[in-house]
Amino acid sequence: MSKFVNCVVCEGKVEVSDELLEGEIITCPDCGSELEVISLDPLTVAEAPEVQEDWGE
Amino acid sequence: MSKFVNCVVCEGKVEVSDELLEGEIITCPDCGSELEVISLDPLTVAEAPEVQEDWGE
Amino acid sequence: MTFKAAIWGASGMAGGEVLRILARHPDIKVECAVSKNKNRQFIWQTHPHLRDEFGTLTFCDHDEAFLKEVDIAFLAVPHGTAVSVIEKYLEKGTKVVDLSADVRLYSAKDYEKWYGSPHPNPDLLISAVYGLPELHGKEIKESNLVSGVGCNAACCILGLFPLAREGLIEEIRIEVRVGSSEAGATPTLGSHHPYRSRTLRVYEPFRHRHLAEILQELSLEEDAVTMTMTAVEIVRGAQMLAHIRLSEKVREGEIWRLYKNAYRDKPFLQLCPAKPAHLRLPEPKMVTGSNQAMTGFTLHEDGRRMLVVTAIDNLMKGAAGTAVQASNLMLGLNETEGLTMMPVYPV
Amino acid sequence: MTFKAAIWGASGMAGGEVLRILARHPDIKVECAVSKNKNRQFIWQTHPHLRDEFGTLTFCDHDEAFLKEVDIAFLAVPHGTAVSVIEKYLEKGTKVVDLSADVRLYSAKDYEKWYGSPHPNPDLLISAVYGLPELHGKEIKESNLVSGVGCNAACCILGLFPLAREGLIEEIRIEVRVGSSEAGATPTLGSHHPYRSRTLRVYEPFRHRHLAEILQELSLEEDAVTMTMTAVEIVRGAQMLAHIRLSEKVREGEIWRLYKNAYRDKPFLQLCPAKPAHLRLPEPKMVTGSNQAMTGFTLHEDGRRMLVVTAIDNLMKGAAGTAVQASNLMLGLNETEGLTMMPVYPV
Amino acid sequence: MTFKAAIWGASGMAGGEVLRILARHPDIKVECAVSKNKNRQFIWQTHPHLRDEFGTLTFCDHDEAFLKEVDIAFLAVPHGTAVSVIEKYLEKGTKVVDLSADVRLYSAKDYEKWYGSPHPNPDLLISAVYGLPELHGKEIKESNLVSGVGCNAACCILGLFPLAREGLIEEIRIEVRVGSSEAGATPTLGSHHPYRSRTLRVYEPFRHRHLAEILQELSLEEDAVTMTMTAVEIVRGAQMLAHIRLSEKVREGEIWRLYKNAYRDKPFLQLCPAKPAHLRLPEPKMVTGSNQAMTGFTLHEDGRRMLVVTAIDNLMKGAAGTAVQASNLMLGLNETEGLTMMPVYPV
Amino acid sequence: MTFKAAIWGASGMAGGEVLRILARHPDIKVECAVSKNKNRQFIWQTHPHLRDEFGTLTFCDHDEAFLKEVDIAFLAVPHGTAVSVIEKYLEKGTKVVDLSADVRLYSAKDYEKWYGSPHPNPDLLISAVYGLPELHGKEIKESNLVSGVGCNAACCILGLFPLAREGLIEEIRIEVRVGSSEAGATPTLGSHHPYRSRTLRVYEPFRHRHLAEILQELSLEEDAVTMTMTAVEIVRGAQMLAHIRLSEKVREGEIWRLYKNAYRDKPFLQLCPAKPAHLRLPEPKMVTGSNQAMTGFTLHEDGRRMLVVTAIDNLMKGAAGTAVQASNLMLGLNETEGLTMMPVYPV
Ligand SMILES: NC(=O)c1ccc[n+]([C@@H]2O[C@H](COP(=O)([O-])OP(=O)(O)OC[C@H]3O[C@@H](n4cnc5c(N)ncnc54)[C@H](OP(=O)(O)O)[C@@H]3O)[C@@H](O)[C@H]2O)c1
Ligand SMILES: NC(=O)c1ccc[n+]([C@@H]2O[C@H](COP(=O)([O-])OP(=O)(O)OC[C@H]3O[C@@H](n4cnc5c(N)ncnc54)[C@H](OP(=O)(O)O)[C@@H]3O)[C@@H](O)[C@H]2O)c1
Ligand SMILES: NC(=O)c1ccc[n+]([C@@H]2O[C@H](COP(=O)([O-])OP(=O)(O)OC[C@H]3O[C@@H](n4cnc5c(N)ncnc54)[C@H](OP(=O)(O)O)[C@@H]3O)[C@@H](O)[C@H]2O)c1
Ligand SMILES: NC(=O)c1ccc[n+]([C@@H]2O[C@H](COP(=O)([O-])OP(=O)(O)OC[C@H]3O[C@@H](n4cnc5c(N)ncnc54)[C@H](OP(=O)(O)O)[C@@H]3O)[C@@H](O)[C@H]2O)c1
Ligand SMILES: [Zn+2]
Ligand SMILES: [Zn+2]
Repeated sequence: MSKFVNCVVCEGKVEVSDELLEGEIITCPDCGSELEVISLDPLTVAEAPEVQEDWGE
Repeated sequence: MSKFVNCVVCEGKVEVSDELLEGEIITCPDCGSELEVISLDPLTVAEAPEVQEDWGE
Repeated sequence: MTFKAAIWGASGMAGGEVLRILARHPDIKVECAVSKNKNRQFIWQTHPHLRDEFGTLTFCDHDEAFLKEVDIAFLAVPHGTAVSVIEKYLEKGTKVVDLSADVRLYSAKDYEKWYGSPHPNPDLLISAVYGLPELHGKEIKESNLVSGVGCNAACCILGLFPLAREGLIEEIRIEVRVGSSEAGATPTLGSHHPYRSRTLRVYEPFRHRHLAEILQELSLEEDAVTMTMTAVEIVRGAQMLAHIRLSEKVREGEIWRLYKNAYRDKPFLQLCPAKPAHLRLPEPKMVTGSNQAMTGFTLHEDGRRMLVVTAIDNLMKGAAGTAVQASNLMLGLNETEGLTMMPVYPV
Repeated sequence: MTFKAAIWGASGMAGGEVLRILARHPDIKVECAVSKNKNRQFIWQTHPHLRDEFGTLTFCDHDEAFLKEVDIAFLAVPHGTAVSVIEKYLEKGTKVVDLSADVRLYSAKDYEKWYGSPHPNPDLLISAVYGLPELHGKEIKESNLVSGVGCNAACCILGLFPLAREGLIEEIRIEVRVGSSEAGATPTLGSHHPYRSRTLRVYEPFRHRHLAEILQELSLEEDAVTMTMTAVEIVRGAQMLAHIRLSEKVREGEIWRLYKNAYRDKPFLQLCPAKPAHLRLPEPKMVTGSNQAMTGFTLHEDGRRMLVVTAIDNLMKGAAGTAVQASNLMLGLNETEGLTMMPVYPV
Repeated sequence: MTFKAAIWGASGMAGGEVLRILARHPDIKVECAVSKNKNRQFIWQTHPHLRDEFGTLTFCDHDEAFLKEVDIAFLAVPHGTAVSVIEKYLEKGTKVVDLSADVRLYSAKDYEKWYGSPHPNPDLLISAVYGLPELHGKEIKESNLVSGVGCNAACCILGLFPLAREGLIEEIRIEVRVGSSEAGATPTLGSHHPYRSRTLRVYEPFRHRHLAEILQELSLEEDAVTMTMTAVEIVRGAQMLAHIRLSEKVREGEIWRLYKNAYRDKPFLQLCPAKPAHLRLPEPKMVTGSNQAMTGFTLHEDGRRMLVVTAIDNLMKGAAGTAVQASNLMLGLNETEGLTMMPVYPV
Repeated sequence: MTFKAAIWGASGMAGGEVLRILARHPDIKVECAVSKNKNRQFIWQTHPHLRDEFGTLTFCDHDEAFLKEVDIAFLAVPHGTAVSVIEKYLEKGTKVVDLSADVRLYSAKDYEKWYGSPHPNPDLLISAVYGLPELHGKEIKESNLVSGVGCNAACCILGLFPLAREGLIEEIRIEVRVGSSEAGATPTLGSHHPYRSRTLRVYEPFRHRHLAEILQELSLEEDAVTMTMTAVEIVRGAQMLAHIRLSEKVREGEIWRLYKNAYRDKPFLQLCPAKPAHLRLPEPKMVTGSNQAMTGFTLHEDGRRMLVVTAIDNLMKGAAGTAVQASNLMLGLNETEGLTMMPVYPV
């Protein structure tokens, strides 16, 4: 059985594994935002600061 | 029934219609050369001078 | 079952692209390729990438074209020249997709305003459907006469309809950047390589004819919109940047929901991610050669300003791709038939 | 039946192209896409044109990759790093197509000469087949280990084998022009846009590693050949100009016959016309995005000098396309499966 | 009299351009070219176009640089690294033109806001003059420390100051298109040719650091301005499109008068004609290699909407050209000395 | 003293470049700019980069042109149309530099062979000097009629004369790559951006008219030479790759000595270094906008095969630059007057 959490950016449903840990970073497959698990019960995520590849601009 | 003539450039077989006329220009589908019918019997063709589109070089 | 197609303007840029698509279409076969100037020449003499397609098929002229029995006719001819061809085909009961601008507008008054002369057959405007399957799929299925789309118009409409139909657009400034294939296959001073190369030529400061289609399809007021065109160093591609003032403050999540809902079940519409930032806003490069329209957006922190960016390949989603998509529906085929080619990236 | 594939180097240029092809392949499915650096990231985060393909598939690392059961593994990794991966897959009984240069040469001596160090596992060289289906189709069908091709090598071999196997090449000077995608996905000074843009950088005056493959496949003597490389302003594409001194005087018609016979039943080999003159000699532009190799030639009036020009898309016929073509044969599929996409022209 | 100059960052993009200009400057001579990484290498090993200039001059490192007596130092170094160099030169009584962003803003608070950390020496901000001679010629003449300009900022300021100083700008949406040389000489993923080529990458949707300079120099409120950046397929060049809502209705003639007056006696500012239409709005192509800034405009028929377009060569007017122009004034020379080279058109 | 010049073909590509140069020439002033089609239009209406040059000067037609007293006339007109203009000017005692091909060859027989019709005034061929100052400086000084140079010819001759005059060239295969400005200012299908863009069009497999000049100036036998042309994605530039079989084995040092001696005191000829390898062989990018010709070479380890590469800007050293250089000599000025502009790199 899979759990879901709502992405805080695009409000889409993100499937998460059962073994999720606090502090883990997951990526929203819809909008690509990185979400940090800040609590497990209730399952809550917050946007993680973006670590960008160097695209040089 | 269709007739054939050999292209004088690429030596490929070119299908020609029955109503072919002397002086008619046909194009070889293999190599694109323009062939002028210089005699009908025997069916003989020669390379026609190329009239080029203006590609500007 | 295989349907037979005639392509008018087959020696041109958009007509050549219809040929390119149909060369691999499982259910539509090219029966005749029409060109007055290239009459009797092999198709590959004009289109070198079609060297091994269509065997010894040659272009035919107008009269010969009308003698061929076909199920559908694609007209990729200059605007103003399609109407008489449409009339003849409709009479014969042949379905028509007209890529020109001749039947894109519903209102004869609008046509006259934007194209500078009265429409020769306003009845056609009433019976024709605007050929954007994403908006008019149902009507297209039941129509015998479907217009193509302006490439810039298609790009803008696909990127903006989710917002427009919610009434969220208060004011909008549209930038469109276009490649050189948009102007067709005939050389001009503006397309001469030394001048066209690496250009950033701004050629319409406030409006462009395609605006007529945009206003019509998005139900916007002309005064709320400006549209600026720039010719850029690409061959294929159109990109819209729409700077929008929203009519009310919205949350980013709401916009996402709007777009996801609007694009769901639209096989050719793609939504860009919010992250990584360099992929958030699409460019034509990402869709070259495909029938996809890719849209990304970003909301200003004030919740009222918004930037929407959409990218298409003007010859595909902006012309031939959408035309074949419409023809699929008209012929009872699956919308995506023959149109699932991947973008060529990077190119 | 659907086969499962692993792609190594899936974050790279050639690996990305394998993904692009397999996204539409009817019989091969991507089971795992391997990348150490992009491990756990979605594929579209690296390849924006694959946004709606492969669902939520993420890159996996090396260890995880070996746990997946696959029918075939594509290795698009730097040369020198493939051998150990090949060994593991062969042990498991998995077929391998290795796009790197690790098993392209049959002779360990040649490998050492051209790559500067002894080959770590010369037995592989013996068992591997050079992966150009146009020359080795039969062996490829029966092999578990097939090499990819050097993109420049493939371009040259396909353009020259009809002459070479008749022993007609006495001396040959090869010019190859290449696009920037040939050097892979990692930025360098040479690929930095301000310097790479509009370049005509001649970077190998007399030879290039790919010459090893050319000599091997065409049975030519090194001394009879020079090969000069130029980086040009394209992203995709390789073009060979071969200036040949023929070993005997020939008529143009004989050359035509040679090429027609050699290319017959080779679905991806195309021969250019002799006329019109501007289409006689091909350019990469004409095959972009496709798996085609297009060849044209012209014979000097002295009957001894000849120019052969061949154009390919380096990522397709020069890398991923040929690799998938080989894999089709290895898996018992039709050679052309998944590879019939049209060129995107003009672009 | 000949003045001696030191160029820091001489191995970089902007520093290389200072070298290129000074190679022909009648009154300023390059005394030292500073680079840590290229220390002891000949200048032409980095800059191939300078092969026959500067004889056997080699790059020198930082310590050696400070030992040379020079009249003026050009700092073309990354922002954040200039301050300590400035301090040393000012101490020695050497005049400085700092092309980096370190002393462009007058307010330390603004600096912190836009650059993310407190300024290490706010006093410098007070003493420095913003180095745009068209606006601050008099102060520059009397200053020992002059900043360079942000290239996008220079483009915008020069195109807009005639309107801004009349208070005519109510709201403004700025589009800037930039070439690849703007990001300097170091390769990144974004500058990697396969990705950078033919790009239309929108990378800052609403603001860009250079906006700080624009607001400062044009006395505009941040909320009235947005600025969107797009990387385009050129190496040199920046182009501004400014979509303006004027604070009052004006006649076209008034705008012409404003611009003519403002540009009079500004040797590098050019005004485009109103006709022919395709030359009304400038593109970088028209000024490549020169120190010119070219501006065109068009007024909407409502008299309130206006489009202003300005084009510069980012390495010249946007960096090295303007820096040398400022140095001319600081050294008591004619403003145009060494800067009258013609644009290279078409290129 | 200031000399007055007439420029014929001033609306064209080469004529525009003469204007660009003379706009900054210290001693030659444009007295009249001739164009039938642009008669009475301002010069900047055709040449946007000349917006602030030449004040209100307008193009004049042929008759008006002959009424102006000038010291020198530059003819940048299509080949075949120059002779009658030359005749009139010579009659009036006006010096002429004819950029067209009308008086480049010394032999009327050669002219007929390469240009397909008898020369209308063979006496001119005898009196005219081939206008390459590096080879014929002395004769040019004393002549009233000097030809311009074929741009490809100039590129080849400058790169090869040091070898040729030593009799070292046994056989040679020349590749020339050219930009789009070479074909002039008139649009054609081949210059149409969608087709010309990113092209690698090989359009002359074995010879090109400019070969006539090369054979003449280098005293080579036609049979020992082939020349292949490729149109590439640049606007300005010509690059020669000459694959040479030397008539005897030589040491690299000897070649260096030959080139250094030959290029000494030739202000526009530059020799590339042997190292670093990526700068050894020049590209047009390195000389864009300048009057420089840059040559590099590399010798095969067999001591008999050699590659020479030369790059120029076709509009400068290949046309207008060399023409002005010749005119400087004809007028008793310093050869480099008005021609010392730096290349614009990178661009
Ligand atoms: N290019 C695009 O991106 C694009 C996008 C969307 C829509 N469109 C629309 O598609 C149409 C064609 O555009 P294009 O860019 O392909 O132009 P194009 O390359 O100039 O081609 C026009 C074609 O029409 C034919 N033609 C010209 N006059 C004709 C006439 N009186 N009757 C019948 N055929 C005639 C020409 O061939 P012959 O002279 O040999 O007959 C030519 O093949 C236009 O209406 C355009 O608005 C183009
Ligand atoms: N580009 C072409 O036109 C072309 C044509 C023919 C053949 N090829 C061959 O294809 C191969 C890949 O070329 P490319 O151009 O795609 O290069 P690329 O873009 O640099 O990609 C190389 C890939 O290999 C992975 N990789 C690096 N080191 C590795 C290692 N030790 N073990 C496993 N994977 C490793 C990299 O990803 P991670 O670091 O994330 O794992 C990356 O995805 C080369 O052997 C090349 O010769 C390329
Ligand atoms: N490119 C433009 O269009 C442009 C326009 C306007 C202003 N600018 C400004 O000009 C400056 C240089 O830009 P660019 O584009 O030329 O960048 P660049 O090509 O990266 O060059 C930077 C130069 O700075 C040197 N450098 C790096 N770190 C240094 C340090 N800590 N101390 C001293 N020197 C250091 C580097 O050489 P070594 O590492 O060998 O010393 C290199 O030569 C930047 O501040 C930029 O904002 C650039
Ligand atoms: N482009 C190059 O790289 C290059 C290099 C070396 C030499 N050249 C030579 O320079 C000459 C001009 O070449 P281009 O590339 O500048 O060509 P272009 O751009 O086509 O210009 C030709 C000019 O000649 C004028 N013209 C045409 N017919 C004429 C006639 N019968 N009498 C007088 N003027 C006439 C035209 O203007 P109007 O019709 O308005 O009078 C036009 O200004 C050619 O002979 C060419 O071989 C060119
Ligand atoms: Zn999300
Ligand atoms: Zn034939």
